[in-house]
Amino acid sequence: MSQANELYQQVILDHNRNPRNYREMPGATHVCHGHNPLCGDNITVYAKVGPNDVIEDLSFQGNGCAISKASASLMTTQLKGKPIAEARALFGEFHEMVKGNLDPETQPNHLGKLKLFEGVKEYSSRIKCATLSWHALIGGPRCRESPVFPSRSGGAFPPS
Amino acid sequence: MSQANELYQQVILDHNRNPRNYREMPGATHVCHGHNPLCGDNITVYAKVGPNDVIEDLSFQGNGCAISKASASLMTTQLKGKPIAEARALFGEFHEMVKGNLDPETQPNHLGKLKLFEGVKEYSSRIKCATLSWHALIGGPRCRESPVFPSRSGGAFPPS
Amino acid sequence: MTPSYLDIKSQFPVLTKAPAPGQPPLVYLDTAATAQKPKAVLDAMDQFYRESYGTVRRGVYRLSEKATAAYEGTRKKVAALLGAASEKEIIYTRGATDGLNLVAASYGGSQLKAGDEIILSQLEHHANIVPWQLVAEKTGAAIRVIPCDDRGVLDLEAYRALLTSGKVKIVAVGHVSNALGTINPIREMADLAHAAGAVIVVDGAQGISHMPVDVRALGADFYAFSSHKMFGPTGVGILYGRYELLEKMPPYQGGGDMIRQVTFEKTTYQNPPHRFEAGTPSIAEVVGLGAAVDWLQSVGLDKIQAHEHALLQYGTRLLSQIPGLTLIGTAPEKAGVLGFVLEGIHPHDIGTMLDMDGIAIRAGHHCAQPVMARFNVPATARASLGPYNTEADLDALAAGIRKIQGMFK
Amino acid sequence: MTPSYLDIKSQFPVLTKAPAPGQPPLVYLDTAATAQKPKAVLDAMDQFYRESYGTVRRGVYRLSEKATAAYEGTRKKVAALLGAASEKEIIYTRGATDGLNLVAASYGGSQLKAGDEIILSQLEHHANIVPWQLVAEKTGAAIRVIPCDDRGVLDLEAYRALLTSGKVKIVAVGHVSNALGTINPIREMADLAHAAGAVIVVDGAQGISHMPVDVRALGADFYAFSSHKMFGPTGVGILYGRYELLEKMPPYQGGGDMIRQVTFEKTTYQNPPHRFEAGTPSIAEVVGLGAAVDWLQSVGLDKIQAHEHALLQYGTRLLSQIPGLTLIGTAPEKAGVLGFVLEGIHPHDIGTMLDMDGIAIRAGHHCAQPVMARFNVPATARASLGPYNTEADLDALAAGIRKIQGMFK
Ligand SMILES: Cc1ncc(COP(=O)(O)O)c(C=O)c1O
Ligand SMILES: Cc1ncc(COP(=O)(O)O)c(C=O)c1O
Repeated sequence: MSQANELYQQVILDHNRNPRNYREMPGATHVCHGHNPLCGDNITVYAKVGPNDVIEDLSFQGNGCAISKASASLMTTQLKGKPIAEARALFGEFHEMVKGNLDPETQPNHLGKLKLFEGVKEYSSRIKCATLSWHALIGGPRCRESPVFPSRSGGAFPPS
Repeated sequence: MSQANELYQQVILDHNRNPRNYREMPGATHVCHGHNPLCGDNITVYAKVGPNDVIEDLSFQGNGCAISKASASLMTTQLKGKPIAEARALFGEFHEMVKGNLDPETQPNHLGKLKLFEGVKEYSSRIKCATLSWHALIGGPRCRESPVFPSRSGGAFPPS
Repeated sequence: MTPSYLDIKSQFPVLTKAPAPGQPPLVYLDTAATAQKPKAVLDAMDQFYRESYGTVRRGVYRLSEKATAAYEGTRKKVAALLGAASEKEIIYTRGATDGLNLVAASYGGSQLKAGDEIILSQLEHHANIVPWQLVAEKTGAAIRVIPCDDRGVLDLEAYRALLTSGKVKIVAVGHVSNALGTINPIREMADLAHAAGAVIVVDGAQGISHMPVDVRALGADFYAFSSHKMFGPTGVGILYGRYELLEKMPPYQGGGDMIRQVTFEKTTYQNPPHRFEAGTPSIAEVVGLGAAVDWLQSVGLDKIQAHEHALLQYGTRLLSQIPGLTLIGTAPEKAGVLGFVLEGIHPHDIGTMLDMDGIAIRAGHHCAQPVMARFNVPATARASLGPYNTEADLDALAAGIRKIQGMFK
Repeated sequence: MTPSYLDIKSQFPVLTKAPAPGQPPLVYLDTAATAQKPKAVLDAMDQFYRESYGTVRRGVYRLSEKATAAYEGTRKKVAALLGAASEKEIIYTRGATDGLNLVAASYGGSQLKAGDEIILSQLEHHANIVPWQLVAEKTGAAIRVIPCDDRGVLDLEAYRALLTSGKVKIVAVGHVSNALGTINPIREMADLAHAAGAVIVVDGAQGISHMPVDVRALGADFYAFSSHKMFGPTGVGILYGRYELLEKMPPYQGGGDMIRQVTFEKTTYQNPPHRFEAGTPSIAEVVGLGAAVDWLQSVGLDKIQAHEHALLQYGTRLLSQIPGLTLIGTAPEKAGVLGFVLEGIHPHDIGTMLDMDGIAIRAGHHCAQPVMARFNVPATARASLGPYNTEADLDALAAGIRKIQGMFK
């Protein structure tokens, strides 16, 4: 069974079926909409950030494929309670993994359950699905106007 | 030796060196300029047509490659004294031969010395050289504005 | 197989090569995106490059003459395939998109003025929308759209009504919808367009290799398509245009081979088709396209049409029996396209999961976002047929879909 | 062969195949028109078509993923070859002509206004003249021309003078003249253009595969070339553009893959490079181009340059010894182009007669009619060099010329 075959595992299918933290958040300090016109994925991410830059609450709502929904769901469970800086770092690792540049088995990382998405690297067109909610939160081309936490990457070329 | 190798024979080289009827014609009834911008060939054909549509005199002047010059020279020697209708028919045969559609060895024709140009069919880009003076005389795309004897082919598409 | 089916898969190297160890064999159901190539086409191109490659229309040596003969030969073959009046009506382009941009910019750009109207249909591919938007913006022309019904059939009454404005100069419509499979009634639409004083531009990208096409019988003023969807190579396509219209069109791109004479003060241009072919063309690709036309003619477009029609009926039956599956695109006149959605499963997941079983379909908006909007879906899954497909391919598709449904339950 | 020469002819099938019975072997001296292809390039394309052909950027299946990876991989290779800052500065086109038309229409069309000036040079190929004439006509901009001297060297004083008008927005100039071989001082010309507030567009068609090219070291804002002249397939080319400039340019063609979102009311576009790549691209050709870049890198552009330079010197010596032969194009900085005329013999006759001895050169105006006008010749004969040529090829050329002179005597 190839890695790709492992992509649609029970955990991912379960998060798709029963997404965690799937709700609006009335008192959110940040709200961002992520949209992938290529496949019509639409996701809104809500965050409540505390005084010392800690993500006190994180939720999402929207439509999308199983990959984008499960990824959003797992993102909320993994980042809640973490400082923004740590969220940013984790996204960096996640992004490198799905692009095929970080092998979670052999290279040090803090990905934990997020390793489930490694199979995405076989399908470059699905990377956008897996990172849609993350880009909405952290910033990037999928949510260039108003990410929750603007990307610091900057530079001459938009990150992709 | 291939047919192409036979193209530059002494007769052609001789007509290039010493073109026949190479002169202006003060009393010409028809004058037409033929120009091939692709190679810069420039030829002016002069004709004096008598009362019963007979070509009483025919001459040319201009610059061009050996093929276009020899062809013009041979054209003048072959057509002088002939009725226009016959000139037209001969051009038809000549044109088909250089396009490779008429085999002068096996198909009936009146080409005579003009057979020397058969090798042109191997070089489609040279067809225009071989037919430049003829088009000036008889009409065709190389001299669409003012051929001596306008082409009757007409139709939806310019002849080529 | 029953007599209505062809048996030609073996001619296609990609479809018959042994899969990598541990991988399932390939079931290719994405011909509407791009067609696989028969060996005859690949051999023709490879041999051309290895034995007689040279530039065309410029050389005075025989290598170039040979290349030119092969290159111009394709023009005649394509003219014959389309029933064009002359090979001078055949313009080599980069593909359907390039051809449609050429017509929009050159014909549209020179003929349209502010207040004029362009009619498109709801079913169009972006390639037959965006070029018209660009020229509409430049000229001040307006775009009007023919709606379609729930099956994906164009509303001809609405079309007639749009034509009564008296301002319509161009109707641009697809022969076959790539997202739904609908075959549009081009002849009837052309007659109506002509009666209203408009020309009709047909996007033939999905028409040409799936049925016999006669541009004059269709009444098409322009007909654009890509080689890569008709079993030829990428990098080349054809724009057919009625000579009378081509003759009055200004050049599209400038460069070598499309000029008569260049000075810095004034440049004059060739007649069509060369006026529209600037620069060194896609020489080897045109040679490959010629081989593809030969191949199509040898198989027979009527046979291909019958084969794909039989498969379409078979596949429609199979898919209709799957609970939770909705076919998108159910026009009575339909080519080999099976668009569908599954309840509760996103089309992209269907595409990726079918791929794990070796089944290549396409999922997405198929460059036809207005169609997605019309059917109120973000995307569809689409299996599309070619002459090399078999009933077994569709059986695999149906089995794959059921397996996915099981996993998602 | 001496150490400055390469020995790679054996890698080129066309150049090594046995001639037909009774025919002389091929001596190919027309690389400036189009280059022959090494086996590595042909194999890469053929294998791609036979094993992993699929559409790119659209599929959700692995065949398409593989194709996309190969396709996008070439972009990185080309960026590295050119020293571009990012592969996002690399746009796939149909060729140099297409790329120059793209810049002229999109950058020129959006940035030029009436009264602005475009500077070209007397040495330009029609592909770097006509697109500017078309956009000048549309925008009301004027074209100014840098003259050259009797050797074919551009007059930089005249260039400086032209720049003082304060109205120059664009300088468009060839890297290497295809008719004369002159290598233009791009770095210096770019600095002058930039100081005057203009951008510089470089026609790199004859530059790219004959010498190392670093677009940033050259100061080129745009650099356009064709795959077929750099040992890759026909049907594809590259336009390099500085990202900052690309970003502000409007789309050139409309269609699939260049859009972000399409509705009939409003369409939004992708970022560069995709904004400029409408429709299914030249997929297999891009794969072939990638193989050509690999091949060039493996041979080494410095070695190719040295090889061709040594051959140029050898050939110049040989031809200079032929009475009645005049070299056209004698710039001190010169690439492997030997343009000449023979007293009393038309270039077209030279071309055809040399072909009878198997020697392929080009005769004509080389799509550079203004150069012909400058040197007051209707046409020239041109032998042009590639890395596969040898001293023996030039010996054959010289012998062929002497033979013709004998026949014409
Ligand atoms: C200097 C120069 N510019 C532009 C071109 C045009 O290249 P292409 O015909 O491949 O578009 C050529 C080749 O013909 C050339 O030599
Ligand atoms: C209906 C239709 N029109 C136009 C196109 C564009 O063709 P290409 O991308 O080959 O230019 C396509 C294919 O994508 C299509 O299906």
